[in-house]
Amino acid sequence: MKNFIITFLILMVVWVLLNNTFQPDILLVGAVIAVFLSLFMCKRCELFQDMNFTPKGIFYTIWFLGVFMVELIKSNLDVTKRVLNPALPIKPGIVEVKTKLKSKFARMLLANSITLTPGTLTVDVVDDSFFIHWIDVKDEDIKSASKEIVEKFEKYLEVIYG
Amino acid sequence: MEILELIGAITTLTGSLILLVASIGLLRMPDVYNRLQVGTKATTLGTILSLLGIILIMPGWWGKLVLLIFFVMMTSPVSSHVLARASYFIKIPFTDKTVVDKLKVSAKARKVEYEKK
Amino acid sequence: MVNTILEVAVAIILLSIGLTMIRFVKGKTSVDRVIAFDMMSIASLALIAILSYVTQREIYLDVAIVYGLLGFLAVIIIAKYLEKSL
Amino acid sequence: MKKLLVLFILAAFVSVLYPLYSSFHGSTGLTEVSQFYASKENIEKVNSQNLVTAVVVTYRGLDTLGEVTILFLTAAIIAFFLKKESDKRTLRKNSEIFKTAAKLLIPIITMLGIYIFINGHLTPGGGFQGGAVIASAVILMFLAFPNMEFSHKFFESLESVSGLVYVGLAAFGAILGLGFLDNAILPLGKFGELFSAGAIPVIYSFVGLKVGAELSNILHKFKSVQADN
Repeated sequence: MKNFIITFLILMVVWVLLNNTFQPDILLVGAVIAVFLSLFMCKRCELFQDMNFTPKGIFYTIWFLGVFMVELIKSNLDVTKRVLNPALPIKPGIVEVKTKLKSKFARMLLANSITLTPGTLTVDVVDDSFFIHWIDVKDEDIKSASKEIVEKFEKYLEVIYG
Repeated sequence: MEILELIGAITTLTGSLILLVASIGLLRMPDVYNRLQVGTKATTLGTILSLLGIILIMPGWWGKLVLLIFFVMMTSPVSSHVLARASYFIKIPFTDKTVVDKLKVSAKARKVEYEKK
Repeated sequence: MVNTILEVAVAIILLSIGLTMIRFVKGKTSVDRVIAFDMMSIASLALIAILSYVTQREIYLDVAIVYGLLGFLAVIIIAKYLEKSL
Repeated sequence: MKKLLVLFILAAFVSVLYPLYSSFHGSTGLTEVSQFYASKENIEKVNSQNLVTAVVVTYRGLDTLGEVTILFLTAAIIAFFLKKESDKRTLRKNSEIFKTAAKLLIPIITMLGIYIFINGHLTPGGGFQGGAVIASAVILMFLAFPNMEFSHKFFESLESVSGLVYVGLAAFGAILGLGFLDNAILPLGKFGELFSAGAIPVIYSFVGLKVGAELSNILHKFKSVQADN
């Protein structure tokens, strides 16, 4: 039921964004289509099962977006610095990090955030270990690498997705 | 109104400069994985900034542009992750500067799983 | 004023697409070529958005969305083809 | 010797084709047919903002019918020649991240396809394009979940039903005495809104559904054939 409602809401938002209007007849058409689509697609999906719909969860979602944007800009400054430096200062390697997150959606968000933040790229995901290509390896140890890469996002995602 | 348009135009210009940095990085980086790093991050932010600039210039079009930004933010990391995973699987070599490869020594990851029908 | 800045931006994006093209031709491995293709298609999204402002036609944004979708699908398909598990 | 022969053949082609090229003058005015489509009273008769759609669906809707028939034949032929035997193939497991992203993206892409064919009379696009976008959502599904059972029975019936409704609507116009595929069987509405241009959005929706279902069936057939090799 929760999945159905969230899928419906997402589809309605997409419909409104595409049509860029709030006229009631268009909204009605969109609602009918969205109900059918979410019934058809969401028979047994569990994508949004663990989402917390509390004020705290919503607040943390917005905060997470803010942190993410800041990291994205930082990562681009980092990339620019490395690319334009004639010496090309890189020290790449693949490190292993651990995550506590169980929800699939949260893990996808975590992997995408890691890919878009300074110097890291998710190469593979096996159970609770993420294998990360790091452009400038500071620490090979699992614990300290996790602290460096994962924790800044994990603490928000943990609240939002339980 | 004028000021907003000017800010938008400058945002778009910044985005295009970041795209330029991305292409320079693509030329300079030594191996596939480093190129993917530069390619994903810089193109994503560059495109997002260009689209944000257009939103500021033409506020009436925000719907589709916001959808486009969401789409780029969702798909670009996923596609580069799939590419990186594929290129590790087919053993594309690392550059000599690489210091560590935990994926090789990890027993969990070495077992390649197949889908069976 | 705005249009001049946008023209400069378009020129810079075109330059970056040209530089990407060098990597596309040089390649070395096929994955390099795919990365270059991905970058070009994402950069063209920005280009289409600017074009739709310059010509004042909102409908080009639909084209941009569908183009982005096709680029994503193409990269995924080629990646799966390269690892021989299509 | 071989190169000379190629050059000679090319020269022959040029000498044949050049007169055609040199005698071609781009038409300066509208031809008789285009004048009919572009004339003011005919636009008002159809009341659709996108003139091209009005021409394609109302005046030249027969072409779309032909295309849909061709597509159906293609699907039938592929199904006939490429029969499914048994599945004996190993696939590498997809990354979990990609699967989750696909789950999120598939409904959104389908919504985009539906938006494209419903708004066919206002924006570029229309039934075929929207159907192709829906089929690309199906491609994404096949890529992410190769083992998911695909209810091609459902898609086949969807395709037949929407094809039937398309032809039925077209014939309905003829029964009312307005002409085959006339869009005036539904109220024309206000120019430039979603509910305008009579039956064009409805017809386009069914064309879109039909094309999407048809392409999905083709993809399904390809997938099951590929599994054999």
